[in-house]
Amino acid sequence: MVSQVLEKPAELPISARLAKNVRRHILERVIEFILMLAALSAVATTISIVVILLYESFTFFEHVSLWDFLTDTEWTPLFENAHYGILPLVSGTLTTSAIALAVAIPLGTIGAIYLSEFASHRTREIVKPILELLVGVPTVVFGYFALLFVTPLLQKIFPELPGFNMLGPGIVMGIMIIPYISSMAEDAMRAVPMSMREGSYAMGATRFQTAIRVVTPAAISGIIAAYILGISRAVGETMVVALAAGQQPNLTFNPMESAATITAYIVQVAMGDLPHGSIGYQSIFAAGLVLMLMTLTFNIIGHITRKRFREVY
Amino acid sequence: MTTQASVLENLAEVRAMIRRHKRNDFLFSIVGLLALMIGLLTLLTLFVDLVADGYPRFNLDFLTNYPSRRAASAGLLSAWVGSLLVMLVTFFSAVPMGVAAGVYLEEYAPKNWFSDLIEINVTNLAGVPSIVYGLLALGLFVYGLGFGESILTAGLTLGLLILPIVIVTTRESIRGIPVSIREAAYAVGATKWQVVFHHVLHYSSGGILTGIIIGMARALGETAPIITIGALTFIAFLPPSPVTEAAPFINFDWLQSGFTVLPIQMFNWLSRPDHAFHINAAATGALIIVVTLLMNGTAIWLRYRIRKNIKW
Amino acid sequence: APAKNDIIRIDGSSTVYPITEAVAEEFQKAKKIKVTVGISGTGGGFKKFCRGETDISEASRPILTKEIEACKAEGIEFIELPVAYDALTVVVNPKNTFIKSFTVEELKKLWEPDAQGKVKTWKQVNAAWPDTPVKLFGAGSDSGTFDYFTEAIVGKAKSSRGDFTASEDDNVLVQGVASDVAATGYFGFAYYEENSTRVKAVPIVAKAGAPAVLPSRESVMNGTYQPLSRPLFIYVSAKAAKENPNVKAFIDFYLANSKELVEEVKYIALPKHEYAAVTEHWKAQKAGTGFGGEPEVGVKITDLLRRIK
Amino acid sequence: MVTTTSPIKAESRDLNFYYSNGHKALKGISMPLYEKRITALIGPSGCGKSTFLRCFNRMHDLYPGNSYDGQIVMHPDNTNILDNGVDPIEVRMRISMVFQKPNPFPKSIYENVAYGLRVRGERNKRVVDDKVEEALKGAALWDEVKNRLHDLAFNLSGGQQQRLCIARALATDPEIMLFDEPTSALDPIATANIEELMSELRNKLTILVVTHNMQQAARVSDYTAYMYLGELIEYDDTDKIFTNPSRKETEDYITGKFG
Amino acid sequence: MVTTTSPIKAESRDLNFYYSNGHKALKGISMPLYEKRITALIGPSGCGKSTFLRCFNRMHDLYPGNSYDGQIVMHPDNTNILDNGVDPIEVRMRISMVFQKPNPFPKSIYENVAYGLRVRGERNKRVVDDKVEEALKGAALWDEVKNRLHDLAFNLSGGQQQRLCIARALATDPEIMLFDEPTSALDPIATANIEELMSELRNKLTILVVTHNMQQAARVSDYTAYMYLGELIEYDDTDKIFTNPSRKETEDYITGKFG
Ligand SMILES: Nc1ncnc2c1ncn2[C@@H]1O[C@H](COP(=O)(O)OP(=O)(O)OP(=O)(O)O)[C@@H](O)[C@H]1O
Ligand SMILES: Nc1ncnc2c1ncn2[C@@H]1O[C@H](COP(=O)(O)OP(=O)(O)OP(=O)(O)O)[C@@H](O)[C@H]1O
Ligand SMILES: [Mg+2]
Ligand SMILES: [Mg+2]
Ligand SMILES: O=P([O-])([O-])[O-]
Repeated sequence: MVSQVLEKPAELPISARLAKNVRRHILERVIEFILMLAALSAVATTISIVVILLYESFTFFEHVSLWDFLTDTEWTPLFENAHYGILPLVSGTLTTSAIALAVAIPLGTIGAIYLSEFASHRTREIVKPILELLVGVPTVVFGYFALLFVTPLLQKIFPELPGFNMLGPGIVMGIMIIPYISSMAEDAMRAVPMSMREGSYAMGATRFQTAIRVVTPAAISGIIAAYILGISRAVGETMVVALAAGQQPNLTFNPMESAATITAYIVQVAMGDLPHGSIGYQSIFAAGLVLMLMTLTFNIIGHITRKRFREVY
Repeated sequence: MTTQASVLENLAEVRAMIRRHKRNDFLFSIVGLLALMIGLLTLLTLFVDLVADGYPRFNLDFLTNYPSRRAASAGLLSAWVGSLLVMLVTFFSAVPMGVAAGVYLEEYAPKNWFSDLIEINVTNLAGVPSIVYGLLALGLFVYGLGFGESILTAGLTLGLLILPIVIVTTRESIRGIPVSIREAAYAVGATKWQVVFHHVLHYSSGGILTGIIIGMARALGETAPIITIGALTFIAFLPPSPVTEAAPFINFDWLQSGFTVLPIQMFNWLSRPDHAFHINAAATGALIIVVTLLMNGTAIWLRYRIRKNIKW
Repeated sequence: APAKNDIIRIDGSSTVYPITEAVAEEFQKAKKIKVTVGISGTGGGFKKFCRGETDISEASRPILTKEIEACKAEGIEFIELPVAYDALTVVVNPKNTFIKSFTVEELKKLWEPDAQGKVKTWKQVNAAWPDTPVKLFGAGSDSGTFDYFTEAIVGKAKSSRGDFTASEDDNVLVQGVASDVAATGYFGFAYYEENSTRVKAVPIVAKAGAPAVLPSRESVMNGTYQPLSRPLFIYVSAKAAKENPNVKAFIDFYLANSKELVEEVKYIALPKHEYAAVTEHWKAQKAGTGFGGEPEVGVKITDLLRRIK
Repeated sequence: MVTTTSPIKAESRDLNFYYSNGHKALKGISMPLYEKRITALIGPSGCGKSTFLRCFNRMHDLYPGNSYDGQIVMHPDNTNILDNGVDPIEVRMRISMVFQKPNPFPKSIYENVAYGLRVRGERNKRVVDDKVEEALKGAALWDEVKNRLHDLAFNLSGGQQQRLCIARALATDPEIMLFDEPTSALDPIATANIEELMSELRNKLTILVVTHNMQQAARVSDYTAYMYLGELIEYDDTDKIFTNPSRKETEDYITGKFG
Repeated sequence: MVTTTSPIKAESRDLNFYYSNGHKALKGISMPLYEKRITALIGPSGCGKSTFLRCFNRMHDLYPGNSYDGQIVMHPDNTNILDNGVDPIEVRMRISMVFQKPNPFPKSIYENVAYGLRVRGERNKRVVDDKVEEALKGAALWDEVKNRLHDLAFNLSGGQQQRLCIARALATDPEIMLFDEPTSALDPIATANIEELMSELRNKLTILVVTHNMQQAARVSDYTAYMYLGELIEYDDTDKIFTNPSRKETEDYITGKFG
């Protein structure tokens, strides 16, 4: 039986035992507020980074015109004949990153396909954690490895290769990045629904055909996101290039030459004691700002691509 | 209908084709395994290389001696103690903050632009190069707040550096707890905080722990931000002890102390003219690798166990 | 809290670092007084010193006017103490066959600011040399080595081209020259001695008609290795020297043991009489510099000390 | 028309409910729960049974954006428990709930049952021990677990787990208990146990149970409500509903013509 | 007893199947598929219909640990396609499959249909073009898509996607086609389209179809098999099964008394 209540029922008084417990309520709010402050610490960190980079760069750009900064082909801010062109540092950064990616993208992708489509459950369980260990090795160790092991090895192949060059550290950085790319790309591939694979196998396709023609295209945006985040890592990597690529700003894209990256410049300068407020001190913040902008761009593109991919499945 | 026999008609041809295609499968399995092996072989080579160079220093003296001008008697005492103290600060700055932030984002944050903002922030922070944290430390802690080149500065810097790692793993492990458990707790009258504290944090503690260990391992190996802060190179004594014999038993002077850490000591030894120091550097490198691999290995093992034991 | 005095704080030159480190190590063993030593380069060290952050600053060149003023502004007086000699060594890759010696003139052509972006081959330096590229490795701009080298070669401190690999880390320079046929660079003698198989020292012709001289203990001591012989210093805060017995004890220890320790770390010790003069100078606690803020090349230490009033 | 001698324990009055996406899942539902009686809610999937049940302990408050409109009045307080001034936590302490899938905490059996007391700040071990025993007895689980109270709850069978959840809900002496398809994840024997248990509980408290299984509703409940598309179509004595429903829609559903 | 004039195209002989966890999902099934006839498989959820169907193209081989025991013999060549010496790829080239949920590849409509040919290494564009058109026509999709062959397949409606999957399966001239509940994810109109299509395909090839929908089985199939708990309970002319089944279990299922 449905009773027909046409009017809104009148408000009722609240009995004491069911009334809101104010003390508990306030306590809960306080806790929530404290937790929120903690979450805001992440925002505060970002803001501090941005403010400090912008602030110091701002004074830097009072001395140096933005035009010179972006177009001059020499970077010698600490010397008599000072030039403030960021291009040589950018070229070094891009070249080492490009080498790293030339190593990491093919190997990482192949590895990801292997792990996702070919490896048995057992193999995957063993190989993946070991690959993750590679991510844990301190980069300073990789730096010496590039300088004292890989470069001499490369010099056996290219005798005219100088001791500091972009090739060796680029390759080492690439190997460092393989696990990032392979594990993220593998996640993307495993997110491809099994029905897609079954559809392909049911047509008489082999594993390889299924992997290349169906799974990879289906996971492509996730794989690209993995690449982009890999680029961001390569661009921001410091110790490997600072130790092994040489520290001379050099506008070149030739991997056989030595060059300084943005990160290497910052470390190199920071090893001395720069007076707070000098142009040299500000220059590392200006360089840092460029670095931050580059990685931020890649990170954002990467996250957008990944998010888009997640939405598909 | 002729088509129906299309496979049977030229069965030999079809079989040859299948065999050809299957060869690709086989070749790719090998190529794929090799691609993965390259990473592992690198790790192995690197480690063997360091051990081969550094083995003469593998003894207890190496850990109990201070640095010295004589390579053979130089040791890591001040470096590993420095690393330990820096990590202590890192732990206490990053862990409570990161876990609390993760809990807030997962359990409390309303779904609006504000939490989106924090969310985007955290993901981006995770991708900020470590050297930029060094710049932050230089501008904020060293000069802005006047902490100088101290253990406190280094610890806080690395704390900020691993904060996103802690936040992200906290969120991931919290997300693994089913709604039904939360609802069960609410249904008997638990408050939000009780649900979080008695259940959410409790059941995700293993996962959070793996994140903390991975973060701390990362902090241990970080070099670039410490260089920008400016760690000391020769320090042949230990910072004031955090625990004292007399009341109040705790002492915070060590926070302001100068310091050196393992990667910096390695860095310093490698820049010596005398090759004997390079042996020390290799031994230090091997030590750092062993410790970080142990930490990461523990974390991976822990995560594996948690995944295996999950019942819901 | 530990009083600031408890710890003796030292920073500065990477060239002097090995000596101070050796002294500090022995001193701590003998006296149980804490010492920290950093490496920021001579210039970086003076900046900290003049901010009052350190008690002792190591230097591979004399203090400059600018730094004297910075110290004065903070009310910091210093005592200048030479502790050893060094020979700035110009090196090339061992596979380089055509370079037998460098004249100061040639080095200037190679390193002066005007050369930046222009002088790129050996032929541009000396027409007799081949038309192959030249790669330069030198000290970082915060280092005393850089200041001294530019003063001695170009004629004006800090006046250098900027397009070379500049590092505070001398090992980077050794590594760079050792692994590149086209390379040349300069750094302290001790680094050369430790790496004499990987890099080749080049004899220097001080002025036209003079003989080419290789850096060595003898050529430094007898004054023929010019203009790249240099004294190495420590600068002690006068206030700390007076008020802090630990600092005083440390310097006493330093001077008493430096001959032995300097030689142990492969640097060139001062002759006996010069040590005597330095010790004398320390006892007198005379503040000030013998250089008047101008880096000078080729001064005798005894003369130097006499100049300080 | 329901025939009863029992007082009303709670009643919904013209209750509407909107999910955060704007979906109106309940449309003007008015319905009483009689004290120490079992009321069953039946209806096809998606008709709003769970939604209605979860209004009673304000479970919907946990997800932002959901909104109630109307009243659920609890007696003898005569308070609208949907009122903003009412503490949902206090409500949940008096109206407990058992879920579709057994959801014990990954803690010991003992701690699972004791949890409601802990939340109330009860520290006295004796009191807790007693309550736990009582609740486990009430849930007919005591004999099976008394020797392993400190075992992990996950080690129990599905039916035992569900009885544990009932014990957990009982331990705090609730006045009303809500069951959302409590046996749908269980095998027939466990189901029979739970049904028997519910009949026993009937002496102590008021029960609202959602079920998919019409036989179950017929077996255990005193009154039955049939819902369809968010509306309450018919509410009556269970016997009446299953033998002689007033509405055609109810009959169609009962006889399996539809749903 | 089945009444037919058609030769046997394939038959399972005493087929047992074990999943990797040891579960025996098929128990001694012997059943023929007649050439150019439609055979329907019905039975309650979990009875092993999909498992049986997927034996025919050795789909189970994709997951390690599954094992077959018994034979599926294909005619006219009299090959046991479960034999270890027979390559599953070869089997799948002869026997194609359409899945429950449409699963087009993330490619263009054209490339979806051409996929089987590409896998076979067919490079000749003319041949591929012709085959694609023929298959799309065969799947009654040609008119709807001929002007947008290079659109992404995901942009089609569910029913169109399912017909695309049928076209994809058709393009390689299979001898047998397997359908696993091909319409359960579709609306009634799309379902009717697919059913009509199946009737047309009946002229070209042999069809085995799993369905939950008894009306569908009655409408489209020539023979029907009723399975229960991994066993084949009854196999007969569809008319016979639906009007006068020999077995009590079948009757109970058909009349909805059970399941
Ligand atoms: N969180 C939600 N947000 C929006 N709509 C919801 C939500 N939960 C349920 N609904 C919708 O509200 C309606 C009622 O759902 P409810 O879960 O109450 O049904 P039910 O009768 O319990 O069904 P079942 O027997 O399947 O459990 C359904 O149309 C459902 O889709
Ligand atoms: N991968 C698997 N591993 C183990 N057991 C399985 C697996 N897949 C299915 N089963 C079991 O095998 C039995 C038959 O499953 P199958 O999917 O063939 O049933 P079905 O008749 O197709 O049911 P439905 O109508 O629900 O699709 C079921 O008991 C099922 O639980
Ligand atoms: Mg429900
Ligand atoms: Mg099925
Ligand atoms: O480190 P320097 O000795 O060159 O200043």
